[in-house]
Order: sequence, then C-alpha cells, then structure tokens
Amino acid sequence: MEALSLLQWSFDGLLGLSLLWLAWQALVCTDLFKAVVLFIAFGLLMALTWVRLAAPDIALAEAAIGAGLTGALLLSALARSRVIQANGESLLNVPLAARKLQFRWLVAIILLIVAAGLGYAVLGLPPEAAGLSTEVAANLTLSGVGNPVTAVLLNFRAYDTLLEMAVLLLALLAVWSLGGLPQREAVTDPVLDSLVRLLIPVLILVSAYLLWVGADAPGGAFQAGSVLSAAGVLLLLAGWRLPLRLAQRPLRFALVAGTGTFIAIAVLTLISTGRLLEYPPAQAGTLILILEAVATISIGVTLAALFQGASPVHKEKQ
Amino acid sequence: MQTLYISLALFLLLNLCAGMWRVLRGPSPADRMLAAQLFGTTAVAVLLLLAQGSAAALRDVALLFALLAAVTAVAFVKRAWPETDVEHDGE
Amino acid sequence: MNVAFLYTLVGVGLFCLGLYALIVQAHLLRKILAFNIMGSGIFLVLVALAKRSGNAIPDPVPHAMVITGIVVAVSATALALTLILKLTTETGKAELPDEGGE
Amino acid sequence: MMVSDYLAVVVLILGAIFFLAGTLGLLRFPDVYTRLHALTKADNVGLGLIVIGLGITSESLVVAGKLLLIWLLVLLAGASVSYLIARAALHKGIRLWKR
Repeated sequence: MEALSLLQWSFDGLLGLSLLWLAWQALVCTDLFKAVVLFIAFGLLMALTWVRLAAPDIALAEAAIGAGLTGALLLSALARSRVIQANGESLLNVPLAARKLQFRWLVAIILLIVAAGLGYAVLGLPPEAAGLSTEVAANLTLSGVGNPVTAVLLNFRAYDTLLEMAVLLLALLAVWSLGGLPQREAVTDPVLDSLVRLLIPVLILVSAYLLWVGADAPGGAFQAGSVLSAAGVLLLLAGWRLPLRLAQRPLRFALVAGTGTFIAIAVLTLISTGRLLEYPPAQAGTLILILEAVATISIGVTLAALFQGASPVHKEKQ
Repeated sequence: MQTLYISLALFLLLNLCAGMWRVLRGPSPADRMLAAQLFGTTAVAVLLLLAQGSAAALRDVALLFALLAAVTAVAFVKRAWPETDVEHDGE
Repeated sequence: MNVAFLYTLVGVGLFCLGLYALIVQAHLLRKILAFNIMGSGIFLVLVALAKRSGNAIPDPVPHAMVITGIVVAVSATALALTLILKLTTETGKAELPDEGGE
Repeated sequence: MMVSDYLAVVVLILGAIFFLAGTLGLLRFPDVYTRLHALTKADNVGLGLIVIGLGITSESLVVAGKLLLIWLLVLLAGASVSYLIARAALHKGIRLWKR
C-alpha cells in the first residue's frame, strides 16, 4: 500500500512539474511554431491531469477540444499569417520581446510576490470541503439524469449553459463580420481522403455515444459537440466545402438551433412553472435529452465554422 | 496489479518527458510534430493503464485521443507545412 | 498536504507564468497562448479545490463550470486569432503599437 | 494470481519496453525518416502489447473490444500521419540520411 501511494505521488509530482515546464517553454521559446507544438503537448497533459483529479467529464472535453480543435486552429493561424507576410520575413522566428530588461525583472518580481500570496492563501484553505456535492447528490433524483455534472450543466445551472451557447454564437458572428481571410486551397490526397472517409462515420458515432451516455456517465452535449466539430475540421482540412445550397438557411438554422431551443424551453418553463428553466421532474429527462441533442449539433457546427473563419456566403461574393 | 499499472504509467510519463527534448531540438517542424504524435500515443497508453481497475470512463478519453490523433497532424501537413512552400527549415 | 493542494499550487504557478508572458511578450499570438495558459491555471485551481472531498466523488459544480469555460476559451481563441490575422493584413505586424514610443 | 495474470504482466512490460525503444529512436535517430520508423514501433507494437496485456485481464468482452478499437484507430492514424509527414518532408527537400 505504501509503495502504491508513493508511486501515485511521483506520478502527480512529475505531471505537475512537466505542466509548469511546458507552459514556461511555450511562453518564452523564440520559435513560434515550437511554442504551438509545446502548447498542444500542454493540452495533452492537462487532460491527464483532469483524469488524476477524478474529473473524467472535463478530461473528455479537453481531449476533444485540445486534440481536435486547438491544434488545428493555431497551426492554421500560423499558416495564414505566413500567407499574409509571404514577401516579408517569416513570423515564425520573432525574437523574445524587445522589452527592456529592467521592466521584465520588475514584472517577474511582482508576479513572484503575487504567486507567493496566492499560494499562501490556497494552502490556508480547509483540507476537507464537500462544497455543493451533498446538495447536488440530494437533488439528483429530481434532475432527470444520473450524472451529477450533466445535472448541473443542464438542470441546476442551465442558464449558464444557455448563456454559453449565446457566447459561442456571438463569437462566430464577430468572426464572420470581420470578413474573409486569405485561404490556401487544399490539395487532395488519396491517403488523406480514405482516412477521412474511415474516420468521419466513427466520429459521428462516438459523438452520439457521448451524448447518450452523458445522462448517466461522463459525457454530454459539450463533449459530443466538440467531437462533431472535429469531424467538421477534418472534412475542411481534406478540402471539403459546404455545398452552397446548405450554406444559407440550413447552416444558419443549425447555428441558432441550440440557443433557440434553450430560449423556447426557458419561456415554456417560465409560463408553466413560473421559474426560469425549472423543469417538471417527470419530464426533466426528456427535456434534457432534447436540449442536449440540439445543443450538440449547434456546438459542433459553430466550432467548425469558427475554424473555417469566413462565412461560406462571404467567400462566394469575393 | 494496481502497483504494476501505476508504475508502468509513471514509466511512460517519464518517456514522454524525455521526448520533449525532440520538440525543443527540432530541427525541422516535422520532427517536432512527430514528437507530438508520439505523446498522443503515450497518453492513450497511460489512460488505458489508469483506467484498468478504477474508472472505466477513462477508456472513453483514450478513445477520443485515438480518434483525434490524426487531426492536428493533418492540419500541420495541409496548412502549416504545405508542399508548395519554399522555405528551408530542414537540415 | 494532499494531492488537491499539489495541483492547486501548479494552477497558481501556471496562472502567474501566463500573466508574466501576457505582459512581457509583444507578439500577439504568444499573448493568446499566455491567456490560454492562465485560463488553464484557473481551471486547475477550481477543479483541484473541488477534489478536497477525499475519496468521495468531487464537487460537480466547478466541473460543470470548467467544461463551459473550456468551450468558451476555444471560441474566444478562434475570435482572437481572426482579429490578429486581420491586424496583420492591415499593418503587416502581429504586434500592437507601443504607446510610449521608443 | 493466475497464469493469465503472469502472462499479462510480461506482455505489459514488453509493451513499455517498446515505448522506451520508440522514444530512444526519436531522440537518437539522425533524420525525420528514421525517426518516423522509431515512432511507429511505439504506436503499433508498444500500444498493441499494452492493449493485449490489459485485454487478457479485462473484466468483459465489451471492454476488450473497446481496447481493440482504440488500438485500431491509433494504427490508422499512425499509418496515415507517417505517410503524410514523410511525403511533405520529401517534397520540402529534406534529404535522406546517408552514413
């Protein structure tokens, strides 16, 4: 038993140290591409950390977004910035900020003091605290689902999720209103095509699986939506573009469906029970499943559209 | 068995840390990307080892990593390091 | 000292590292990385403190907040990257102009 | 411990050794192409052995099936990515290492 806990301590210690080291290297190394790769590795270790902290729901979200979206987003941005600066020198090798040395030392010293203060404050917290877990456990039977995290996300604090869907939509609107960006046309490749053809159905299946198990086990709309968006990213990378007949109304409908359904159910519950997003316990399970299914599609389409950048209609006009 | 699983997981994590050297060293972007690819596989193995006997949900996390292992690398090849680019960051 | 506090301290460290780079580094893409690492540090503090329940299941409320946070962070990152690329197209630089002038 | 447990221990340790070999290759080999070769040893054989070792002792067939699925997905990704990276490196003009 003693050996087991020692091993676990070494695992946690090594993981924590590598997180700090990776973050430091990603933030100070001179090569921007290297920084991005280090950041991708950082996301990978964050997923392991969530696992060690008994948070499998977060680990799933981090894995889906970190592996499927963040890396592709950052690498595409690097590539696009190089298209822009095609004649000038590459953005890849920027020297460490040309700030004055004294200024950097000043910031470092102030932040060391901040870190010490924060660390002291954190260590002063009580070592045992149940938080809200007892309240959540007591009301779990009324929520309509068996997974406490899903219960919090879609029942107890459903208004958070409603606002979050709106934030996603706003981010996409802002990106679209900025207009088009230089694009590199994808070259087709037989191996990539067959890889995509094999992976897309599995991705959609896994997304549906995560949505379904989310009611009683780790998973749910956010994880499922992120997996769906990864399918979109893969398709876009392989050179697929949204057919024009889907680019107008159907796309817009898929984008607002999540927020729209949320608002509709919020209004309905407001009328019938007098409280915002408080479902009648008998129908809670069904309502949550409907909300999650629609939210999954909206999250997936919105994130994929964010990766693409410009609105597909805008591109046609150019 | 639990002790074996966690010690193997620790060993694989050490491997992963050693692989960081390749990310730092390069020399070409492809080398760094390869190292990241190896990290992904190692993370899958670590998750599977930790999942055995404790939390079965971790297998789903490993499944996601396995499914999405190709996405970042495809983005790298198709966007950040395309064949048409004339730039010499290799040896 | 238990595992929860170990990871809380790592979270504090990540937050401060990110903040340092956010202030000191000039390149905007680096600032985005710094911002994301700061966010990860905050998430880590939240989730690690939720783990203080010992061997019982951790507090699910911070978990739900962090999941929402991760998705919002990635959409904000996408928006920020687009803004940077627009700025680079306009000015040819991926840095903000220095107020003080040198 | 039963016979299958001992077998699992041996296979798991072998798998870990292949991961070590993959990492050593990644660090020591002279160019991208040879490093690709080292990487696929860890991907295919290392993870494969770990999956077999865990599969022997797994509680149900469903779990064993999921483990197998994960391995097949990693194989698919590894093979495609290796091809894509090697081709991109060749087109970029990175030369093959010669003694």
